[in-house]
Amino acid sequence: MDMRALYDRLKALYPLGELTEQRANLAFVTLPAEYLRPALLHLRDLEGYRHLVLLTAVDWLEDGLFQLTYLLCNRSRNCDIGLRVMLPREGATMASSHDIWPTAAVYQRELREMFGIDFPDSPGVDEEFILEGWNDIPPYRRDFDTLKYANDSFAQRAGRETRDPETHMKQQLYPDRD
Amino acid sequence: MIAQLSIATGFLLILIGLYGALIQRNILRMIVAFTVADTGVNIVIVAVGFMAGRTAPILDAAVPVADAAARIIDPLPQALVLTAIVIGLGTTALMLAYAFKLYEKRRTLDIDKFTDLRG
Amino acid sequence: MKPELMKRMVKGPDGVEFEVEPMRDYYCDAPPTVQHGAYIKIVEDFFNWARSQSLWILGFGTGCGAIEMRPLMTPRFDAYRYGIQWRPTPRQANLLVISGYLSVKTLKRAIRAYEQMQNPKYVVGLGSCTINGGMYWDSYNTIKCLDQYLPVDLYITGCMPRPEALLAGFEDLKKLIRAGQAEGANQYAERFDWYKANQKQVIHDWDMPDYNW
Amino acid sequence: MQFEWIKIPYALLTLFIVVNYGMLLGAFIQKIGARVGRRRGVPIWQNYADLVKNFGLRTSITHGVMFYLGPVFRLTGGIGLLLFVPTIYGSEMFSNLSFAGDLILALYFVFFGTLGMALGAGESGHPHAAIGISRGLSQVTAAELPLALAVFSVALQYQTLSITDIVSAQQGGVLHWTLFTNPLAVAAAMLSFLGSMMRPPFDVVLAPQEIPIGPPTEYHSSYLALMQTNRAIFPVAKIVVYMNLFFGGAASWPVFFLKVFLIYMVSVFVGVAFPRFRVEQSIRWFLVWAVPLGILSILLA
Amino acid sequence: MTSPLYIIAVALAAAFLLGLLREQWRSLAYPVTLAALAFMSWLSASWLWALASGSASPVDIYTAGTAPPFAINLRMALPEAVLTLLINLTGLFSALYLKSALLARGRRGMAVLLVAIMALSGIVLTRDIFNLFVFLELVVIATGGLVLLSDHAHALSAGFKYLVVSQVISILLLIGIIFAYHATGTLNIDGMAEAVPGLQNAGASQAFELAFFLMFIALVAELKPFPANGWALDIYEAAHPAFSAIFSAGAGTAALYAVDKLLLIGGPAWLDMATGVGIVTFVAGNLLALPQSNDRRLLGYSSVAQIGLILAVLGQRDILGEDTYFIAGGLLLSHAVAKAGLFWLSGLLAGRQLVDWADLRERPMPVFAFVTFAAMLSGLPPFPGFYAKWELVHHLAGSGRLVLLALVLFGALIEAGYLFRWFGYILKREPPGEADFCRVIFDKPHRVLPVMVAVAAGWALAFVWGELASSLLGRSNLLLALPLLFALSFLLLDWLPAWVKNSLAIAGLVAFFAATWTDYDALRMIFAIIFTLGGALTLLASYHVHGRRVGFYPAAMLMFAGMVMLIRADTSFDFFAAWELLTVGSYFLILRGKHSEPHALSYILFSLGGAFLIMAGFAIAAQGAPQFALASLAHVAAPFAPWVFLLLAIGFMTKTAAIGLHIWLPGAHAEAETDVSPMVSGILLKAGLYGLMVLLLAMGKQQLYGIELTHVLLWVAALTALLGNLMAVFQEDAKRLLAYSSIGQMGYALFGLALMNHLGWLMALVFVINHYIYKAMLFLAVGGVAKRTGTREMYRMGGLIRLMPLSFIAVLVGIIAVSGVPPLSGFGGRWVFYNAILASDYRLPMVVLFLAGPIAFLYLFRLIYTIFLGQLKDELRRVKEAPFWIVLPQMIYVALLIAFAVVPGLALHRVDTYLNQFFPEGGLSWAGGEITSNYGYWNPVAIMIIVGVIFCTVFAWLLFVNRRAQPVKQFNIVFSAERPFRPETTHFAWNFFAPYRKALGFLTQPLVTIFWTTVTDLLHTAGDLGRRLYNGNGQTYAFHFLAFVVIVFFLVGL
Repeated sequence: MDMRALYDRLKALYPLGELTEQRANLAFVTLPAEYLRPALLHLRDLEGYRHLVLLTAVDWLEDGLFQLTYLLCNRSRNCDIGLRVMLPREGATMASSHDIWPTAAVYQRELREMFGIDFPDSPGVDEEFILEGWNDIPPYRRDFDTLKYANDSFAQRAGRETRDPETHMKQQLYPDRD
Repeated sequence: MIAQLSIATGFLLILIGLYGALIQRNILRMIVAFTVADTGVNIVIVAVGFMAGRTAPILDAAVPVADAAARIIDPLPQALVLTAIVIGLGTTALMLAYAFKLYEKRRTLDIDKFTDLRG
Repeated sequence: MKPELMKRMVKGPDGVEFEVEPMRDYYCDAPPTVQHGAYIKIVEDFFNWARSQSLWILGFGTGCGAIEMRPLMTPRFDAYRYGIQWRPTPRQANLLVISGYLSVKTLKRAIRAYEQMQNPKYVVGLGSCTINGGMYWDSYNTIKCLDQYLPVDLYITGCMPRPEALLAGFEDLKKLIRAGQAEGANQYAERFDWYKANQKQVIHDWDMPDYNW
Repeated sequence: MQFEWIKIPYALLTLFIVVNYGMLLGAFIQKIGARVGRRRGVPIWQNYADLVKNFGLRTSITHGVMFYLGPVFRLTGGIGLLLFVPTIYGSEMFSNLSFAGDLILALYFVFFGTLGMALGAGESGHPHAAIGISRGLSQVTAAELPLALAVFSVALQYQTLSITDIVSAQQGGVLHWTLFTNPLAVAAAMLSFLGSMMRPPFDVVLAPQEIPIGPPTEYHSSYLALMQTNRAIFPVAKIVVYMNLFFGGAASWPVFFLKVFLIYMVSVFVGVAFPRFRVEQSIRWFLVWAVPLGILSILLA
Repeated sequence: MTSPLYIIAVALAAAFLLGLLREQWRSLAYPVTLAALAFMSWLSASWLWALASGSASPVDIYTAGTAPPFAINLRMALPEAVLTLLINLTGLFSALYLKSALLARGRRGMAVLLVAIMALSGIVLTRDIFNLFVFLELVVIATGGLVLLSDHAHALSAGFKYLVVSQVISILLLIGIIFAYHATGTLNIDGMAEAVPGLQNAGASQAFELAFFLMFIALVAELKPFPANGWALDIYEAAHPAFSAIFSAGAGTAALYAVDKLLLIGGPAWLDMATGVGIVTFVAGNLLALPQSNDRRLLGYSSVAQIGLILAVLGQRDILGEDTYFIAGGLLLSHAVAKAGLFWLSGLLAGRQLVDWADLRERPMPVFAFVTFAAMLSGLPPFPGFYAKWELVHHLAGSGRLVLLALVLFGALIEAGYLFRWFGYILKREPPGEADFCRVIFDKPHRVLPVMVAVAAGWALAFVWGELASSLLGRSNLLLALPLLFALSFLLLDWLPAWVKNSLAIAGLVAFFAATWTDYDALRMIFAIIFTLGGALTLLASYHVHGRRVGFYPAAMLMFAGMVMLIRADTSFDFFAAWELLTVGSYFLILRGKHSEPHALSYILFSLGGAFLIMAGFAIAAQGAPQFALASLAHVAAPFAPWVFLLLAIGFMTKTAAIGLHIWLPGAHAEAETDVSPMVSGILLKAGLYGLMVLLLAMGKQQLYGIELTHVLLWVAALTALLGNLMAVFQEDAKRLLAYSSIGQMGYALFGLALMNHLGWLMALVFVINHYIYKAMLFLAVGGVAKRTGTREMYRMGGLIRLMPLSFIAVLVGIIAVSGVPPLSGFGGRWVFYNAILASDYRLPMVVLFLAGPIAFLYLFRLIYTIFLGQLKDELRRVKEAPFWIVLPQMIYVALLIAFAVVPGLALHRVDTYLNQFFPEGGLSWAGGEITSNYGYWNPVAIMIIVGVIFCTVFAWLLFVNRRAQPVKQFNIVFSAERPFRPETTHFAWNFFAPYRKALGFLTQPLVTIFWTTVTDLLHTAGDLGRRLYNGNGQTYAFHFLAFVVIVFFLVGL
């Protein structure tokens, strides 16, 4: 209903992809990277989507793409819309949107540290976010093998083996019963 | 009667002189006013020394030394007025010189233009 | 290297230029030394009894187990009965409780706090995360085996151990102390280089002196 | 009063009694606090254990000479205050070294410990220590005023400054106590007593929740042990002064223990009931409530 | 003896001779002029010598050979001799000064100059009215001519305005003369004086009154009275400085003496008019001089004011009697020499603003010259003005003319104000002009010589007036006082290196004490020890300065001389002279500080204001008695006693900086040099206390309108203690903190005195001794630290205990002593205080003092924590210990403090017994080591031993238990497991007592500062309003003069 109407209105202005409606008040749509900022401004100022709920990324390793999702919420009509943008994995950069929403700067800083997506003029984007003295590739990327890193860098205690909890407990509690 | 009359004219001249000096903007007119006042003062001085029925204090044939004391008027003011006149002349000459120099410097004779030192 | 730690030239009030090297000038870099107990055994036992009877825990909740330690001080569990008390500064604390997973960042602070405590000092690890990494066994930023980095005297199992378990654990710790086997501080001093190497291997931005007095 | 060598062992005996009494009293009052919260509370000998543990700690650090001397000043202040004031009235044994000075010496010697402690904590270089001291000193200036007024009015009332004379003037029945003969002064003094006992309404200096325990942040092991012994002696010594001035002094040790305990409980009761004051609030509170009482007591004396 | 007539004859002859010389012999004309002037000066000097030594008697010269009234007679008596000498000398040296101008103008200028000097001498000598008029007119014409010597742009208009007004004056004078002649029949002044009483009928005396009024007002107009002196100020500003010197010194003197002769005729009826015009001119002249920024115009106003004052003195002839000439002469000669000197000095400088005079400080001699002239003008000892003002004030008070007395003192204070402000500019301000262009002309000897001669004349006059005062009035000649001579001798030794002078000074002080200690009673002994031996000890710190240190030792020794003479003085005159000496000496000391100029000015103003109050107090107390011993303060008549007490108490309290009069102290003590602060703060404040002690000992308790004055003093002292300490708590600057603390401690000492009982006084003495020792020590310590760290801001320091241990020990012992904590001597003061207030009958002031006690803790801890403890900053890491010579006195002070703590009896025992005679009951008994009073007991030795033993045992136990403590550095602190960022961010020092400010900050609103600033602003606006009167138009000036004549006419109420 109104999501569809909104989609049509936007479709007229920007080359939008398919609209996937997840719920009555939640829909996602993908659009090319260069149209993102105008769309955001349009939605914020004209459509009443004043609240940037979150900015997150998804690592499509197989397709070699990063997917940035900007989730906006229209508080008055209580409905959310998610704008998806697909970026190439190598050297992924996106125009910073901290001037539209100041909170975006924090998200962008996190994405910079965790995924390596660069937001050129976002304030403090290169500062350490939560990792101190991190010297490997950004850990959230799917090509980062946490297990191998854990085994290499941390001292492990020998003799750890995993047991199926159900059989192990049965054996512990009722050893005589087979 | 003569004495009172002359003293009165003397004072009148003084007042006119002072009035002129204090009102006139032009320096030369001030100097003229001052000379008027000076003459007024001189008249007063002479008038003070006047005694009715006596003659000028010139000891010559007409008035021998012996009875001079009874027949001449008081000679002293006469003497004083001479010095007063000379001094009046001296100051007026000096003021004229000043007036000339002031005009030469400022090309104006208006006293109100020379109010530079104040406060 | 952080800018405030860098060597810099400073001009004194009398105009003399001299160099200030923060790591050397601000910090004492003496290594820890092994401290022997009292020479007479009876005295050492008495001291150990007193140490066991007044366990001062450092108020530094490193992981999710810290929430379990709060109730200890409430009427229900009342750790005061056992002479256990919270102390806000490591100087006056004897017991450092590593409650649960220990991220690399927190390890760096835990080491600094541990080194500022006085000998004898004890470390208690809660839950399996301190033993072998627990459920974070494959995480990139938590340490997997605490006793590589700090000399641990006692582990208390449970994810996370309830206050009763904690009290029982502390009772065991008291037995260890009374038996004189809780010499983690001396162990740390003896194998100080080994510990320090392990720590530096994990903490990449080590901008503190080796031993934080 | 003359100095004889026998006074020294007597004084040490008093000191021994008071230290132990202080330790036990501290633990006992903590136990009472616990029982009020339906807790069993610390064992009665907990203070001893803590003391021995702190003395037993093998390592310690020093920030400098003044840091090293801080606790020494503190303990000397506590012991000195105790010994300069006669504890038991009438007994030659327990008049301690009160021959050296009268009431004013006791009043001003309280500051000796505070000053030394402040300097020691200052040398530690910790900002919390400095903030704690600045708060503590600010508060003590206002807290000491009512006491000074009360002491002045008592001195006026009994026309003497020697403590033994004041106590002797209060003998002979409860109604002779200054509490009844000069109630305003006692009221002012007790309000000031609250201020100096570092109990909740006025413990913004040492409260762990504020800035971690203020001045003694950097103290540990044997320094802390000295301060703990002082924390056992100092309140008792201060209460002895109050007892001698206002509550008729103690003719024997049991009376002494009872009276000290009851006076101590005054600050405990108030401490349990009231939230913590900020420094300027406590200063205003003293100047508004306690000082008028003192002034009135002086005018009426 | 050659006849005085030659003075006039030679001048005229030389003038005509010049006329005959040919134009190109110009170089010859100048020596002729100098020779003539020299001869005239020699002549009057020889007459002066003859008359003074009595070998000749006053002589009348009958010019026409016949006696008056038929001839003009001149008289040469002592006054005439002095005045003609003054005029001729001024003329001679001005001629010397005008060498280049005269040579440029040629012989006519020299002739006019000779005529001018001759006319001035004539005015003084002649006894004939008309002759007086002729000489006056000659002066007018000569002035008209000589004004043009200067190259000032507006000299012309100034000259013209002068001539305009002179014309009006001459008109009035002529009419007055002729009608006076008409009424009395003679022109001779003495003849007229005899004739006046003889005028029987009302008509003749009425006419004579009017004539005399005209004559008198015309001559008074020559003295440039207040509303009608615009024309004179333009002359001062525009004329050549040498001529201004003649105009101010010569013309003023001559006109004054003419008015004096006229007063002989007029008789007592006209004295009030003269006084009125004089005092109005004096006060208004000084008030208008305040906002001046042009130096010569300011000197013009000042000379107008001084001449007004002398006119007022002449107007008081009826009560001054034969002292009139002593007083008027003293003031006149001081004014003439000082003004001539200052005008000559202004000739050396190119810039005309007061700040341009800062170039003078390139050489010490011009600065010394300016100081001499300023001191002469503002009547500071040992110059004649001082003796004159003392006698004037005493006569005025004696005959109850208090309003006049107040106005004279008020005018004198304003004059001192703008003179010392000007001196402050000279020493401290940067001249605005570009530095390279040499603006001071030192190389021309003929310009520098007159200034030097004026200085020499000033000091010679000081000696002469001293002799006169001792012979005529029994005052002691100040210049013969040994301590003052010792101080002045350092002026000559200033070329020596500093350490030699320092050793000399110390030796002098110690030797003086050794020579005179026998004749002090116990009370004075304490002050003597503090002033002399204490001073020597503080001077030890001055060894740390290398080089010559010009100007330090004369000022320091002047202060010490003043203090030593203060104790030894037993008459009010000696006491007051010593008081002013130490004020002036300490002012020059404080002024040496780098930024001390405004503070030194406020110090000297407060001190001089206080000194004038003291002088007024002594004057009222003396009730006209020629000699007034301090002890006789006790027998002052009832109605005056409380007022005398009030005046003296306020005067002394300006020195001890009681609240309300304290705003000068923080700046003065903080901005002074390192070794000056202890002197000024530790020793100088005690002078005020000594004064109060003398006052209270003599006058005891006084009642004023039913209020007990000592009770008021008690409240003032209590408030001073409280507010002094409270303000000290919030200071960021270490030395200001100590300065405010001094105010607090002085409040304590004052409180002790005001208690007026035995122990109160003992407490005050304990505080005097204690405060000297620990304040001098603390100031030295902080000074040493400030020298090493380059700053006085406490939050910029920190952690210096490791680098400056000795300074730390000194400050530690100091703060223990100041706070009154038992083992040290501070506790002794508190113990005596407690016993004193128990014995006193007042109750409430103690409450304020109880609050002030613990507050001392706050700022003391702040002082030691922010400087020595806490975090060490980067730039201070290589700071060395304070210089040896600053640390040595501190260690001596530490030893003194401990000694005084252990054995207080050493100093207090004798004083205690001495006080018994004033306050018999309530004394202390000193049995063995124990001191008992009526209320309590105190055993200092026992306390020290007990505390020491306990401390050592506990310390030994800690050492044993804590043997292996690991020494750590500044960042090894438990910083919530983080690494502290930088030392600056971890040192908590700025706004240290923020919560305390929130609670009690409202008490430290700068109300007093606002009050005093509004007072000074009012004076300045009054001055500016007055200045608007002079709008620069000659005609309006003439109109002002006529209006003045009319107003005075109505006021005199003929």
